[in-house]
Amino acid sequence: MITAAWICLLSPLAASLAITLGGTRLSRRQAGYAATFSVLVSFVAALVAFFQLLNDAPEERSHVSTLWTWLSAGEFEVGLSILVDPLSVFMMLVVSGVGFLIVAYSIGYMDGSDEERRYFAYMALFVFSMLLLVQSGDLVILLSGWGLVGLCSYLLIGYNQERPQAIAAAKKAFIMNAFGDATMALALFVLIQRLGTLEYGGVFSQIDSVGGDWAMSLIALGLLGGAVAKSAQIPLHTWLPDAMEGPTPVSALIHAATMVTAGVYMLVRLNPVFEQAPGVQDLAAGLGATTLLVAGLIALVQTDIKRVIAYSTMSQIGYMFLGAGLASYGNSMFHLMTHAFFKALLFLGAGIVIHALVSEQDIHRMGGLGRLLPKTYAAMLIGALALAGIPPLAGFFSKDSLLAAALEAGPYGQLLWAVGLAGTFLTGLYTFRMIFIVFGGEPSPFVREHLHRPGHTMPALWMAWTVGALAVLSVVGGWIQFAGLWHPLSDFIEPVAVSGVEPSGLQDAVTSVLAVGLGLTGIGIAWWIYSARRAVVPRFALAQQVLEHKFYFDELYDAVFYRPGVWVAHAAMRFVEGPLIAGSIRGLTEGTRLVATRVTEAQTGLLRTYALALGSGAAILTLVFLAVRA
Amino acid sequence: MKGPDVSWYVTLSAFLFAVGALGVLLRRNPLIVLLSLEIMLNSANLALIGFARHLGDTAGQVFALAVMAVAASEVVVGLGLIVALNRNRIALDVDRLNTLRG
Amino acid sequence: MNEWLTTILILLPIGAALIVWLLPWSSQAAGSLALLAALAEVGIWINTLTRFDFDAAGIQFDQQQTWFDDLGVSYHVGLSSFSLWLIGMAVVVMAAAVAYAFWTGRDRPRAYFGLMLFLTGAVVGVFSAQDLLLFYVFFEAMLIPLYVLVGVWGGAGRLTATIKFVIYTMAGSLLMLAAIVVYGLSEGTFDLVEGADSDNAWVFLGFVAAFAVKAPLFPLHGWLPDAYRESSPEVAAVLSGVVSKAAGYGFLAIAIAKFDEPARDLQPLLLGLAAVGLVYGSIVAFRAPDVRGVIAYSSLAQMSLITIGLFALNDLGSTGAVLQMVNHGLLSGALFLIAGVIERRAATGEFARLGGMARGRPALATLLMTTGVIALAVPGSTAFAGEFLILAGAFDEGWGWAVVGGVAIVLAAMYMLRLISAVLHEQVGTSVPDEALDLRPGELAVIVPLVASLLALSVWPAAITDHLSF
Amino acid sequence: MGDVLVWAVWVVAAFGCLGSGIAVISFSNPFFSALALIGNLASLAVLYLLLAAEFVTAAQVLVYAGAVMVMFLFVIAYVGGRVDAPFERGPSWQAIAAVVAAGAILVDIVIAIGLTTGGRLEDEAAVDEPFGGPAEVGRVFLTDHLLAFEITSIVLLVAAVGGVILGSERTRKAKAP
Amino acid sequence: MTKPTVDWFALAPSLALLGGTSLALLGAVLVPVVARKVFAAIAAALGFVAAGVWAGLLYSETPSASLEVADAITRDRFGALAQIVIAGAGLLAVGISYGHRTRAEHVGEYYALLAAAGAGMVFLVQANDLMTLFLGLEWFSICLYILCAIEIDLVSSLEAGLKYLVVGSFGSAVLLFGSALVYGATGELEFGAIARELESQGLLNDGLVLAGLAMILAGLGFKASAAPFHMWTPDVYEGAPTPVTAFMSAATKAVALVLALRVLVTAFPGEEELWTIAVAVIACVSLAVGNVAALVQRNLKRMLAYSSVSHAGFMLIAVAANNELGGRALLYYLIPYGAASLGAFGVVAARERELGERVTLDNVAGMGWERPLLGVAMWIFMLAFAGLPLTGGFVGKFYVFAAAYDAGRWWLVLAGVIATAISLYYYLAVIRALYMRMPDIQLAPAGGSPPREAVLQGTVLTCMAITIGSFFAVQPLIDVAEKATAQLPF
Repeated sequence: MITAAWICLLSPLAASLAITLGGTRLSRRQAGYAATFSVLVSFVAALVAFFQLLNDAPEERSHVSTLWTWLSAGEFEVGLSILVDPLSVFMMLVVSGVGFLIVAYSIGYMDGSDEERRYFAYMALFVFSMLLLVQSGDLVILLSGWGLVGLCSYLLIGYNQERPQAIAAAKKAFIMNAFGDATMALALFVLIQRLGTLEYGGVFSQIDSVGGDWAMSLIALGLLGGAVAKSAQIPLHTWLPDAMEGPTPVSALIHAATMVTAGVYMLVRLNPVFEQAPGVQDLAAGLGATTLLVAGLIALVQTDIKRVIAYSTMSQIGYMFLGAGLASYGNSMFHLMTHAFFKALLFLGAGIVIHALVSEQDIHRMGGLGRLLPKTYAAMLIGALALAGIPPLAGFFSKDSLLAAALEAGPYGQLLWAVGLAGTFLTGLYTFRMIFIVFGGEPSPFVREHLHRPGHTMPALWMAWTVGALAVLSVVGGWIQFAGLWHPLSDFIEPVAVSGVEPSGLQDAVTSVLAVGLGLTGIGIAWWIYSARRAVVPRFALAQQVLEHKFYFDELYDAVFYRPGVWVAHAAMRFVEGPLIAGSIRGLTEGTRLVATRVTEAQTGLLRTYALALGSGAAILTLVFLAVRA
Repeated sequence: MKGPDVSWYVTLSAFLFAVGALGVLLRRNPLIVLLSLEIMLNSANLALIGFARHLGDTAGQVFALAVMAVAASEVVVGLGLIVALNRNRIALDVDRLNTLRG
Repeated sequence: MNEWLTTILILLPIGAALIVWLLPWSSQAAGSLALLAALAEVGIWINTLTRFDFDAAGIQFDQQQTWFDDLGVSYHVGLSSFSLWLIGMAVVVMAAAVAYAFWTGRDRPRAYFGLMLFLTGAVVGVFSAQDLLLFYVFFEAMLIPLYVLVGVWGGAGRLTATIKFVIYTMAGSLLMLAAIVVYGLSEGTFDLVEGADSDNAWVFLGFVAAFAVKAPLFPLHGWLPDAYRESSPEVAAVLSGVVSKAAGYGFLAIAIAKFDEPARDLQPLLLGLAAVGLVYGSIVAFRAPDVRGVIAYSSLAQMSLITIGLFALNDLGSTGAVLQMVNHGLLSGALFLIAGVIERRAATGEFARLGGMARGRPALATLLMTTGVIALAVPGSTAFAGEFLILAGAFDEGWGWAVVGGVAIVLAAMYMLRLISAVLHEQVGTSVPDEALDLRPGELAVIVPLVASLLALSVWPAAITDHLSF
Repeated sequence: MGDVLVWAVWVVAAFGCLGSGIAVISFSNPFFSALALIGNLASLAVLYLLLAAEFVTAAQVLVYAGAVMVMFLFVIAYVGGRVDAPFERGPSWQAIAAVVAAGAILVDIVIAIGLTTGGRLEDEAAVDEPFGGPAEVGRVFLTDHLLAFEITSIVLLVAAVGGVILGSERTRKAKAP
Repeated sequence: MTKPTVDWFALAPSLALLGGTSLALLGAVLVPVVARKVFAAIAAALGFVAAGVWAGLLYSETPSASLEVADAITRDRFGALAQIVIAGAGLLAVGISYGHRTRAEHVGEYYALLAAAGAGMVFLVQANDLMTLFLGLEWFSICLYILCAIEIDLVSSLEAGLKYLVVGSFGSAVLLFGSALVYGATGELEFGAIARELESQGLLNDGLVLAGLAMILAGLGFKASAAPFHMWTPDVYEGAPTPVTAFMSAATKAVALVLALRVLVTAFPGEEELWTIAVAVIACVSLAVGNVAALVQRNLKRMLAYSSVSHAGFMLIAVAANNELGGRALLYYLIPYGAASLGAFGVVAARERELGERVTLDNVAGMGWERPLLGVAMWIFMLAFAGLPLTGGFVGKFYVFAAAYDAGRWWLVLAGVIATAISLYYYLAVIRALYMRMPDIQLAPAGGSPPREAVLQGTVLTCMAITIGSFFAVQPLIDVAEKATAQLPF
C-alpha cells in the first residue's frame, strides 16, 4: 500500500523529468503519451492503495511513510513523509483519475501546438504536486505541494507566453496564491512555536494544548487564508477568471477539478484544527456562501464561455466551503468529487467548442452549435444538468445532501441554507443561459464561417473518448451516496473527519425538492429568455454595471494594493535610493573633496606661509603647555 | 660686579628671537630671510650663554660655539642657493618661488 | 594529513594563482589551469566533507601556528560544520564563475584567472579562520582581487562602482579592525576558540558595521547596485553569491558567538534594520529596470532575511540562515550567470528591450524559470526551506518579524515573476535578435551544475540542516 | 657703582642689538640689513663679555661678524641687492599673522620666564677666573663634548661641499620641468 | 682633565658611512668621469652596507644599554635597530639613484652627500644630549638641503632646496631655543640627567621646561613632517630629485620619530601626561591634513608626500602610546613603511625617466599592463600604505592601534581607522590609474620599452619583498623590536 502510494506520487514526477531532460529526443506526441501513461500509473497505484486500505479495519486505516528527514533545526524536524488514509486515497483517486482523463484529452487538444513537450511536462509536474499536496503527512510538505501546484498553475496559465494577458493572469494567480501561502506559513509558525512539530499526528493529538483562543484562531485564520486563496473564494478570488487564459484542459484540471478544491481538502484534512476555532469555521462557511452567491451573479453577465464556467466553479467551491465550514465533511468531499467530474466535462466540452471555432470564446458569436456538434452538445448538456443539480445526475446527490446538512446546523446554517438554495436557482439560470446561447437556435454567421468539424482523426478521438468517459461519470458519479440512506463515502472518510451534522430525512427531502425546483426554475427562465426568446434580457443599468465589473474587486485591489505599492516603490527609488543612499556617499565624497581643496589652498607655495605654520604651531603648543600646567 | 640676572638676558633673547622670526615671516628677499635666521640662531646663543653664566657651566658656551659653526654652514648653503638661483635668472623673491604648491 | 586539509583548501587556489601569474601561459592554458584548480578545490572539499565528523562538536581539521606571540596572534584555521557548508558553496560557485569566464573569454587571462583563484583562497580563508586577525586578513584579502576584477573587467561605470564598493567596505571593516584590536587586547588573545565572551556593545557594533556593509544591510547598501551592475557577470555572481556570505558567516561565528549579551541587547536594532532592508530591497527590486538590478536588490533583501534568521538567536533561525546562505550563494551565482548569458545575446539587460526569449530557447527558459522560482522560494524548494526556518525562528522572537517576512515573500514573488516574464515572455524585445542562440554547451555546463545542486538541495535540504551544530 | 656700569653697558648693548635686529628686518636694501646685522652681532658680543664668555666673544667677532658677514656682503654685491619693503603691499593676512605669531612666541617665552620655579633665575652661580676662557672652553670641547666638536667639523665640511656644488658653473639653461 | 673613552664600536656605523663619504669625495676628484658614477655609488653603497652590518653587530653585542663618549651618545639596541633601518633605506636609495641622470661633475659629491646624510642620521639616533641632538640634526639636514637642490639647473629643485633650507633652519632655531630653555632650567644637556633634575628639583611645572619641551616637540615634528609643521613636505618632496625624496621619506621620518621617542621617554618621562596628549593631537592633525590633502593630488610625488604626512601621524600614535608596545609598533612600522615608500618613489623615478616629465595620475594610465613588475610593485606599495593585508603595512597599523588601545587611548584607534578609510581613496586611485584607465595617447617613448634598469628594478623588487615579507615574518621582526624597546626606560 505504501509502495503503491509512493509509485502513485512519483510516477508523474518521473514523466515530467523525463520529458524535460529528453528535450527534442522525444517527439511531441511521445511526450503526451508519457505524461498520460504516468498519470495512468498513478491512478492504478491509487486504486491498488485503495483496495489495500479497504483490507484494514476502518480505525487502522492510517499509514505514515517517511523517506527521509526533509528539514530539521534543533528539535524541529520535518520528514519527507506521506500519509495514506481514506481521505488521501480518496483524493488520490480523484486527482489521478480525472487527471488521467484530462491529460489524455490534451493529447488531442494540444495537437499541433509547437511546445507540447513543455505543456505535458508541466501537466505531469502538476499532477505530482497535487498528489504531494493530498498525500503529505506533514504540514510543511502540504505547504510544499500547495506551493508547487500554484507554480504549475502559474506555468500553465502562462503557457501562451507571447500573450501579455496570459502572462499577467499567470502572475496574478501566483501572487495571490503566494499571499495565501504566506498566511499559511504564519499559521505554521504559530504551530511550531506552540507544538514544536508540524506532523499531522503530532499536531492533531496536541492541538488542544496550543493554549489561547487567540493563537488558535490565528492558526485557523492563517490556514483559511491559504485555502481561500487557493480555492478562489472571496476575497481572494479574482485570479480565477483571469486564469482562463490557460489552455482549456488546464482550466479543467487545475482550475476546476483539482487544484482549486485543495482548499476544501485542507479544511477537511485539518478539521481537528479548525474545530478548535469554531468562529473561523463559521467564517469559512460564510465565505463559501457569499462566494457562491456573488459568483453566480457575476456568471450571469459573462460572455466568455470559459469564464462562465470559471465563475460556476467558484460558486460550486463555495458550496464545498459551506459544507466543510459546517462540518459536513463527507458531503463536501462528495461534492468535490462530483464537481470534478461534471466541471471537467463542461470544460472539456467547451474545449471542443473552442477548438472547433478556432479559439473563439465569446458566446455571443456562437449559436446553433447543437446541430453542428450534437455529441458535444449532449455531453455539455449532461454536465450542465449535473451542475444545476437535476436528478439523477451527480450534482443533485452531492449538492442537496450538502445543503440539507446546512439546514441541520442551527440558525446560521439555515441562513446559509437559504443562500445555497438561491444559488441553485442562479446555477440553473447562468448554466442554461450559456447552453442555450451556444447550442440553441440557428448557427450564427460567425459559426458558419469558422466552424471546422473535427474529423475522425487521432486527436479528435482522444478528445472524444475522454469527454465520453467524463459524461458517464457525471451521470453515475453521484450514485455512490444518497442522503441518509446510502453513504459509503462519508463512512469511508469517517476515520479522518467525523461529520458534525447529520440531516434528517425530512430535511433532505425538503432541501431536495426546493433545490431541484429552484434549479428547474432557473433553467426555465433561461429557456424563456435565451432559447424561446419570449422575453428580452432584463436590463438594470446599475446591477449590470456592478456585475460586469465583477463587484469592483479588481479595481479595489488595484487602488488599495497595487497602486500604493507601485507608488511606494517609486518613492523608495526616488526619495531614498537616489538622494539618501547614493546621495549620502556622493555628498560625503564631495564634502571631503571640498575640504581637501581648502586644505591644499592653504598650501600656497610660499615658504613664508610654511614658516608661519611652523611658528604658530610652536607658539600654540607652548602656550597650551604653559596654560595646562601653570 | 652684579649686573642684570639671567632672566633679563633670556627676555632679551626672546625679543631677538621674535624679531628674527618676524623677519623670516615678513621679508621676501631670501638674503634678508637668511639674515633673520641668523638673528634667531644668535638669540638662542644669547640664551645659552646667559644660562651658562647663570649655571656656571661651560657646556652652554661650547654649545653656542657649535651653533655658530652650524649657522655658518647654513649661511654657506643658503648663499650657495641664492647664487644658483641668481645664475638661473630667477628673481630673488621668495614669494615668486611658488611653482610647487597645492 | 587531516590537519592539513583546511590549509590545503586555502593554499591550493592561492598557489595556483601564483603559478598562473608568474609563468607565461597562453590564454587557453591559463584558463584551463585555473578551471582545473577550481575543480580540484571542489574535489578536495568533497574529500573534506566525507572526512568530517558531524557528530563531534567544535572545530575540526584545525591547525595552529604562531604568527606573533606578544599579542597572541596565530595562523589558526579549522572548520566548523557551517563553515564547511559555506566553503562548499563558495568553491562550487567560484568554479562555475571561473568556468564561465573561461568559456566567455576574458582579456588579460593570466591576471584575470590568477585573481579569481586568489579570491577563492581568500574566501575559503574567511570561512575557516579561527583567529580574529587572520579572519580580518582574509576578509580584506578578498577585497583586493575584487577591486581589480570589477575595476578592470567591469562595464562602463566600473570606476565609480569600484570606488564606492571599496570605500564602503573598507570603512566597515576598519571599524571591525578597531573592534578586533579592542577585543584581542582585552581578552589577551585573538584566538576565536580561546577567546571568551565579551559584553562590550561597542566592540560588537564594530564587527556589525563591517558585516552590515558587506552583506549589505539597509541603509549601507549604497555600493551594491553599481557594483553588481558594472562587474562582469561571473564577478557579480561571486560578489553577491559568495563574498556577501562572509558577512553572514561573520555575524554567526563572531558577532553572535562571542557577544552573547550585546547581541541580545541589540537584537531589535539588527532585526529592525534587516526587516527594513528586506522590504525595501524587495520593493526596489520590483521597480528595477534591468535584470541585474532585480538580482542585486533581491540580494539585498535576501541578505537581510538571512540576517533576520541569524539574529533570531535560536536554532531555527540560525539553521535556516546557514541553509539560506548556501541557497542564496548558488541562486545568486546562477542568476547572475544567466543574466550574463542574456546580456551576451541581447547586449543589454534592460527589460524595456528584452522579452520573448523563451521561444526557441528551451534550455535558457527552463534554467531561468527553475532558478527564478527557487529564488522566489516557491514552497518545496530549498530556498523555501531556508526561509521557512528563518521566519519560524524570527516568529519566536516576535510575530511582527515573521509578518514582515511574509510580506517579503509575496514581494519576492512579484519581482521574480516580473524578471522572468520580462526576459522570457510576451513580445520579442527590440534588442533580442532572432538569431540569438539557445544556451551553448559550455554555458550549460556552467549553469546546470548550480541549478542541479539547488534541485538536489530541494529534495534534501536536511543534508545541510541535519549536519550543523552551533 | 660697578653694578650701575654693568647695567648701563647692558642697556646700551641690549638696545643696540634689538635696534640693529629690527633694522635688519626693516631695511629694504639687503646691503644695509647685512651691515645692521654686523652691528647686532657686535652688540651681542658685548653682552657675551658681560656674561664672562670671553672666548665666545672673540669667536663671535672674528668668525661671525668678520668672516661670515663678509661672505654675506660679497654675495649681496654679487647678486645685487634687490630692494623690497616689508609692508610694501600693505598689511596682508600673512603679515598680520606673522606679527601675531612672533608676538605669541615672545609672550610665551616671557611667561615661561615668569613661571620659573621659585625664582631660581636670580641666584647666579659663582664662577672663577678661567670660566669662559679659551683654556676652559677648549677643555670642555675636547672632553665632555668631544663628539660635538667633531660633528661641527663634519657639518662645516659638508657645507663646504654644498657650497662647491651650488656655486658651480651652470652647464645648461635652466628650464622648468 | 679626563679624556673621555671613545667607544669606537658604538660609533662604527657612522664612521663607516663617513668612510663611504670620503671615498666618494675622493672619487669625485681622482676617478675619471666615466667611472665616477660607478665608483661613487659603490662607495656609498658599501658605506651603507658596512653601517648596516656594524649596526647589526652593535645590536647583537649590546645586551644592555650604556652611555658612551662622555655620555654624548647611547649605545643601545633601540638605536642600533633604527640604524639598520636607515642603512637599509640608504642602500635602497643608492639603488634608486643609480639610474638618475645627475650631472656628471657632481655625481661623486651626490653619493658622498647621501652617505654623509646617512652618517648623520645613523649618528643622530644614538644622540643622548641636546647638543648632539641639535648638531646631528643639522648634520643630516644640511646634507639634505644640498641634495634637494643638487639639480641646480632645475628651478623646482632649487626652489625645493631653498624652501627646505629656510623652513628647516627656522625649525632648527625653534628646536635650539627650546633646548636652550631646557638647559637653562635644568642645567643639564644629557637626556637622563635632565630627567633626573626634573624629578629631583621638582621642575615639572617649570615654565622654561614646559616652553622648551614644546619647542623641541615642534622642531622634531618638523623633521617628522607632522602637521602643522609639515607644510614644506609636499613642495620639497615634489621638487627634490626623486631618489632624494625617496631617501628622505623613509630615512628622515625614521630618524625623527625614533629620536622623538627617545628624547621624550628618556628626558621627559615626568612630563608624560603632557606630551602624550600633545603628540596624540599632533598625530590626529597629521592624519587629517595628510589624508585630506592627498585626496586631490594629481602629481604622484606630491600625493606620496601628503601620504607621508599621514604616516607620520600613524607613527606618532605609536609614540603617543608611550609604552613598550608603542616602541615595538614604531620600530616595526618603519620597516614596511620605509620599504614601501622607497619602492613607490622608485617606481615614480622609473616612470619619470621613461617619460621625461613629472609623473601624474594621468600619465601612469595603463602603466601596470605595460610594465608588469613596476605595476605590481606599485600596487603592493599602495596596499602597504593603505594598511591592507598581505603587506607589512597592515601589521604595522595593527600594532599601532594595539599600542594606542593598550595606552588607554581608544579614540586614537578610531582616528587612525577613519584616516585609513579616507586614505584608501587616493591609494586606490593610483592602482586605478595603473590598471583601469587606458592612456589616451601613447605616452611612453616610441620604440618599445626604455633600457632596462636592472639596478632600479632590483631595488623595487627588494622593496616589494620587504613589504610582503614583513607581513609573514612578523615574529622575528617583533622579537628584535621587543629587545630593542626593552632598553628604553618606559
